[in-house]
Amino acid sequence: MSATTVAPVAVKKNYLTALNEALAEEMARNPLMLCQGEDIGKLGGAFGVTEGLQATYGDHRVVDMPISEAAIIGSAVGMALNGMTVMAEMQFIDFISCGFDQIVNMMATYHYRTAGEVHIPVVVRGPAGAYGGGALYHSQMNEAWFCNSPGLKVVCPSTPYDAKGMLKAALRDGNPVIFYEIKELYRKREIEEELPTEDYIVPLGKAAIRREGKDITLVSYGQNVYHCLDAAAELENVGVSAEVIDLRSLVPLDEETVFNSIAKTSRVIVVNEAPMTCGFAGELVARISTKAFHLLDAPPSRVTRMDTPVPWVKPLELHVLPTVDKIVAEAMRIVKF
Amino acid sequence: MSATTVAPVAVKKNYLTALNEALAEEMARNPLMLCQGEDIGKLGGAFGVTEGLQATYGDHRVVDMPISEAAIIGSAVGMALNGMTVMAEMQFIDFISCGFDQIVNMMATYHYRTAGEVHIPVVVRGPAGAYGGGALYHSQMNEAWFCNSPGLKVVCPSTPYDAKGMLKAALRDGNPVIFYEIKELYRKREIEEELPTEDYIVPLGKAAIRREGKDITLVSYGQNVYHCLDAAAELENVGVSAEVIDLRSLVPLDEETVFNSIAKTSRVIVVNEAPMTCGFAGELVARISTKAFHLLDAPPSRVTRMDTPVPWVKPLELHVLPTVDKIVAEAMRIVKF
Amino acid sequence: MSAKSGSATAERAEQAIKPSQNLSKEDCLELFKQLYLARYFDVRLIKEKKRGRLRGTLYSSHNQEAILVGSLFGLAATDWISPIHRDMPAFFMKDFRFGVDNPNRLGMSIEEVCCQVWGKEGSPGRARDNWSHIGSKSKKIIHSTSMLAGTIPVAAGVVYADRMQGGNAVCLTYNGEGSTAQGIFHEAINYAAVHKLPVITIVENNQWAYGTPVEMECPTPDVADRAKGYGILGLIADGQDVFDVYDKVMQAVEHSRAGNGPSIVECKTFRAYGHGDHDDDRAMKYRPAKEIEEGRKRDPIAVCRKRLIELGYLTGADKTSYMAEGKNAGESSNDDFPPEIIEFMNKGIEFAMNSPMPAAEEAEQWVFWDGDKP
Amino acid sequence: MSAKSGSATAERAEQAIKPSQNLSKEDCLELFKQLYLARYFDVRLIKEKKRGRLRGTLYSSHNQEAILVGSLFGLAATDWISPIHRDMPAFFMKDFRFGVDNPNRLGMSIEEVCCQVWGKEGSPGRARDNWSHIGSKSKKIIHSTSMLAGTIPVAAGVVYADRMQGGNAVCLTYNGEGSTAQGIFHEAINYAAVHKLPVITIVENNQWAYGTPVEMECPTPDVADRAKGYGILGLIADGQDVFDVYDKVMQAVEHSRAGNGPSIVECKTFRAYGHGDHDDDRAMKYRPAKEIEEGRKRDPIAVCRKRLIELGYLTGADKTSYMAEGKNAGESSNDDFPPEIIEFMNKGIEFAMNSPMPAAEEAEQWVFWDGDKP
Ligand SMILES: Cc1ncc(C[n+]2csc(CCOP(=O)(O)OP(=O)(O)O)c2C)c(N)n1
Ligand SMILES: Cc1ncc(C[n+]2csc(CCOP(=O)(O)OP(=O)(O)O)c2C)c(N)n1
Ligand SMILES: [Mg+2]
Ligand SMILES: [Mg+2]
Repeated sequence: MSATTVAPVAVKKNYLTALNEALAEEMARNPLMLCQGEDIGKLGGAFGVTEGLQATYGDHRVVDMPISEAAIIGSAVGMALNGMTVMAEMQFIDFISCGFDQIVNMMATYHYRTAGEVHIPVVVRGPAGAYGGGALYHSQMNEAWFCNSPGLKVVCPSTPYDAKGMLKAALRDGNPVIFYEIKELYRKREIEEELPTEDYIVPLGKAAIRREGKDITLVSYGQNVYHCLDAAAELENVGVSAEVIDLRSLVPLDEETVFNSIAKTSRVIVVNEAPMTCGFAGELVARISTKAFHLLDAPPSRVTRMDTPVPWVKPLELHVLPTVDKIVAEAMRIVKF
Repeated sequence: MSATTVAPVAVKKNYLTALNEALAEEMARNPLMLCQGEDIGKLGGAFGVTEGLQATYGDHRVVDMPISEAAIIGSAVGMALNGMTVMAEMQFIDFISCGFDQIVNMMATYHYRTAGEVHIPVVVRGPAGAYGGGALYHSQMNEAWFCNSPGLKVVCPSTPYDAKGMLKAALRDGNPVIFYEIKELYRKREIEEELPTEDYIVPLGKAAIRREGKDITLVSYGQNVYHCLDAAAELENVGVSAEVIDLRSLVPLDEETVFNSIAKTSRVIVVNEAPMTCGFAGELVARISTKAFHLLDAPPSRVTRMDTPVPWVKPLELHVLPTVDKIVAEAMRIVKF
Repeated sequence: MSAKSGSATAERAEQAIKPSQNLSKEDCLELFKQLYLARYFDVRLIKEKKRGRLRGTLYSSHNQEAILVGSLFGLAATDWISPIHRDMPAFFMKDFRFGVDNPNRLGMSIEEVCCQVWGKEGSPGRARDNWSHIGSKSKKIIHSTSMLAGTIPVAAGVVYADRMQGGNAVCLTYNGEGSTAQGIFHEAINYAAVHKLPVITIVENNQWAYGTPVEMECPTPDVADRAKGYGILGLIADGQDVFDVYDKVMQAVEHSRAGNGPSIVECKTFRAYGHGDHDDDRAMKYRPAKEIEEGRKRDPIAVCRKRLIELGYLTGADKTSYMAEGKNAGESSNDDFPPEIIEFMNKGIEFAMNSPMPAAEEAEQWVFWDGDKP
Repeated sequence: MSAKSGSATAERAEQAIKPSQNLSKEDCLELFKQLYLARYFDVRLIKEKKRGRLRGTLYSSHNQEAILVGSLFGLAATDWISPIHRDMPAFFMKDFRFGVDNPNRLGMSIEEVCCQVWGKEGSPGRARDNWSHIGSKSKKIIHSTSMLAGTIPVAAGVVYADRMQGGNAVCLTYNGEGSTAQGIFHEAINYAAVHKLPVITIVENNQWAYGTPVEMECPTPDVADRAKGYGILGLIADGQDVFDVYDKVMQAVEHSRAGNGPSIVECKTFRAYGHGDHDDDRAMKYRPAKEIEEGRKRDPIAVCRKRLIELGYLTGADKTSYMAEGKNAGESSNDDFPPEIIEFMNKGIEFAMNSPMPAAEEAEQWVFWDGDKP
């Protein structure tokens, strides 16, 4: 080690590391914060999001839970009721169905039921999303269930910067947050980026414009943001300028950014990988149609998963999911409308 | 008793009796049908929908289950797998959250996962809906969760005739059906009607036009159909002719009837009592906007529950729910658009 | 070791098992009066409902009062409780003593509870949810949803957090025997057992879950047998005997507080009416009249009275004043209860009736917290 | 009663407890060979995965084969099973006998199972879901989801329906010890116990649930203790000893088939690798190397061999041929397995590799049933 000061080499970090840093920093910042989940201790979680936390903060603050999603969530609510902040990990977001009642009926409503006496700083987070061959039970995006359950914030970052900043914001929010992490992005090299060394948060409820454009707006979140960006690149080749918005947060929703974009483009496609019927894409289409009808020069559109489960083998999986090709084709249809 | 033949007195039946008859007739028709739920035997269920069934069909076919919603649903799936047809009652539809995983992951997907080898004739039914002071946990309309879970049919009758015909259709459908009964309609005198003496079904997936009109289309289901009809009556007084459509079935959805109506009226409001965000009203608005945009002369609209739980005391409850006044006001806004 | 010290040890052991033997005369009479209070609350609400002044469903705690009174009596003020639908009196009886006007006491006032029952603004939850779904963070009462057994994991989390913050609180959760069939019962108790959390689950075994008898809910002879599956302490109390409930709950509380993990205390009792007041007539369909009659015989007030007479704490006219026992709400009159209890209740009801309803617009509020971020 | 008949009774009781004592030499050698088959299937798939020819995760059943082989051997063809992630060999070993080419047998062919593993059209589920999630109504194998313990209620429903239709089938459900913490485990077994349904839950206690040790999942010394909470039969088997597994499972099956309700058979074993093949390296983080070494010592093939030698069923060169025991996949070669097993497996793999993938458009199909209405 030399005493000479050298310019630090810029270190790019992946989405997974960003999440891990968020947890480590919040645990350090808030002695009443606790993490619990299955295999999150010594193992550091199925994907390593909690890597190293137990070694630093002990097994009372980083707790390996029995395979009991409902108890993981319900006890987190109890801890929150008694002054703590809790990160509750679902090993895969698909398993949230096993703790469903505790989320929608116990956790989501606690603040409301008590007319504000109690608030519940619990973040339920877990790996989500398809495209990785996870099949029916390791691929879900089931965010619509929770968007339809008042009292929950629902968010989904798509970049390392947002992953860290939004997880920190969620842990400080004071409301229960369902935090969708995109497991296919965890270690994706192409999206690694430098992260600020100082503390920062990304406020929940603010969308980001990922690419500016003037002919059509593509709105998305999670993995599909990258599909939209790729589609935008292809569309550029045929002279169509697409704006790409990353919602980041579904509840609360940044309608303003979306409407401003449509004011410019007059055309919109919402893209997400959840089943179509009663999914969030439909919700956004409904918001746009009811509130920004006058801005539209063509019908609003959506590209979503078909109303099927996510099948296993690749050709089947891709057949039901949004792809760059499908987005491009739909954009061309809408632009020519 | 006289031997003289007298014209039989027309007997009007309520929604509850209609359901009870449907179950009794299907149990008689299908020796491999079974009913299970909490307190459905001697008691006949919390509301009496299964009244008398155990006395007729025995406690092996009409089974009082432990308070275990997940086991009620999961075992029904097992019975279906092994050749039976099952009616599984949720004492209130709100408690379906406790059996959620078995519905969305086990039952809904069974046919898909087995590439068609297995189908699951299970009807999960229960009392639903607000307006009765049931508060957060005895008022829910949580149909959107299931509409977003491919493989489930989701229906909600609003009349005695439909209640009977659709429950019979559901029990014969061969697919899992989530059957929403409106408990405020169970004993509502105003809607009692004569039922056919012969066997009949009302096919799932067909909407009904409850009132013809030409200026605006009000689409709804369940209790809100009556709110729409009342609103239509009020609107008539001010010279607005409203068509009222009762969807009856959400999955599958009768888009044609809706679109045909809008072709006539060019204006539409979707009304339902579920929370707005990611609710079915939004889904239908999205379908209309994406597929029938050209038919619209005004933005499509929705009147739904606010994004809150259902509070207990009457003024609060009505404040968050659709009411006749709110529908009329919104219709006037849209008509003048 | 002398014979004497040996017998002293045995005596101590005996005392440890029956803490009620150490209760003073005053305490015993307090318990007796608390039984009246719990009973009167219920009787009075039934009457108020019959007069049509109340909405919502009353799940009567009639005949089950010894469970609430006996289990709450020995708690520390800093302990938590989690009552459910049949436990309305618990909300104001937590940390309660007659005549002691402790401004710091950790229980609700009767005024608050009546405001809840009447759906008024003064309810701790501003009447957003009904009847037994109130609670209070500051008073350490967990708010239930309707979903049975759903508060047990919350209770476990509460005491976990308490322990983390240096506390030594226990939490009593109340559940019917039918509710023990829920999956969450298992998950929560299993978790609590693994982490040795001081959650005491009081099972109020009143033989019926709505219209379903206990043997259709639970496969073992005693519901307390469920404890064996977790290797935790399981006790059975005579739910009609406030002293036995007190003893068994105290034993469980001490066991759990000492770091030995959760416990289950089954209190055998008997449901006096239908499941809820809407079910009183229909209950005859599934429950033989004779069974009801039989059950009525061991009224907790009568059982307690008998014991107090044996102890010599009730003598003379006191022995027979206020004969509330064995009477259902219709048969009871105010003469069956001590005047101060009637007055206590009157005050609560009057307050509630004079309170405003919450404003309709409140319904939009408190979906999300918007307070100072920590 | 004479002393003789008394001792005969005792002998019968002993036999009832150890049905394996009645197994013929042929049966015993069959069991031995089946252990090789289960082992080879796993070893071979690990190699195929390492070669990159497979997608999805393999949850190795290495070292746990005696549980599958021993529990399946005594079932009637009409019985149901419900295997989960670590039980891949069960799919083709149900109702299996070497050399018996029974066209009506109620198990899958190795071809079908390999098609599933390779994601091909010939999979019973046309490769819509992965690995262990296959099943077959006609072959009486329940299809699992990923949600642990989620098939137990389905199993209960299946046997309920069987009983209603005049059958006498039992259902074996397989679960890891960690999975017993799920709420649905409780709801399903409680329901089965109330209705005395013949569901036998085999708990494969391999000491670890992914990265969590059994004592963090289950508070009792034995997982079989969970049976006590339901008053049902709970047995413990040496999961390394195919004969002991056979005995205990047969005892449970007979008990359950006779109408005594569900049972739990805990088979104590030890996980040979990481949780899944993705976890092999990471597993060293939470599991001491010594523990693994220790666990390897009682390889089920070795335990079985020893017993067969004692019985005199293996002699001479047979005693030491095919030394698969104690070797992990990397250490094993085809020389460690009987040639007919290798051939059996080769046939399956070859079939799978030559099978087409399902067409992409199939993904839209079978969301809803559209067949003849009943
Ligand atoms: C999860 C769930 N399922 C069903 C119900 C409907 N329900 C309310 S009370 C009750 C019976 C409860 O019986 P028990 O637990 O014995 O309590 P008791 O009413 O006898 O005190 C039922 C089935 C519910 N509230 N929650
Ligand atoms: C409900 C649910 N939660 C979490 C998981 C993730 N998961 C898959 S296997 C596993 C460990 C299972 O351990 P155990 O039951 O002991 O079985 P083993 O793998 O050891 O055979 C976990 C946590 C899951 N599949 N389902
Ligand atoms: Mg009860
Ligand atoms: Mg295990």
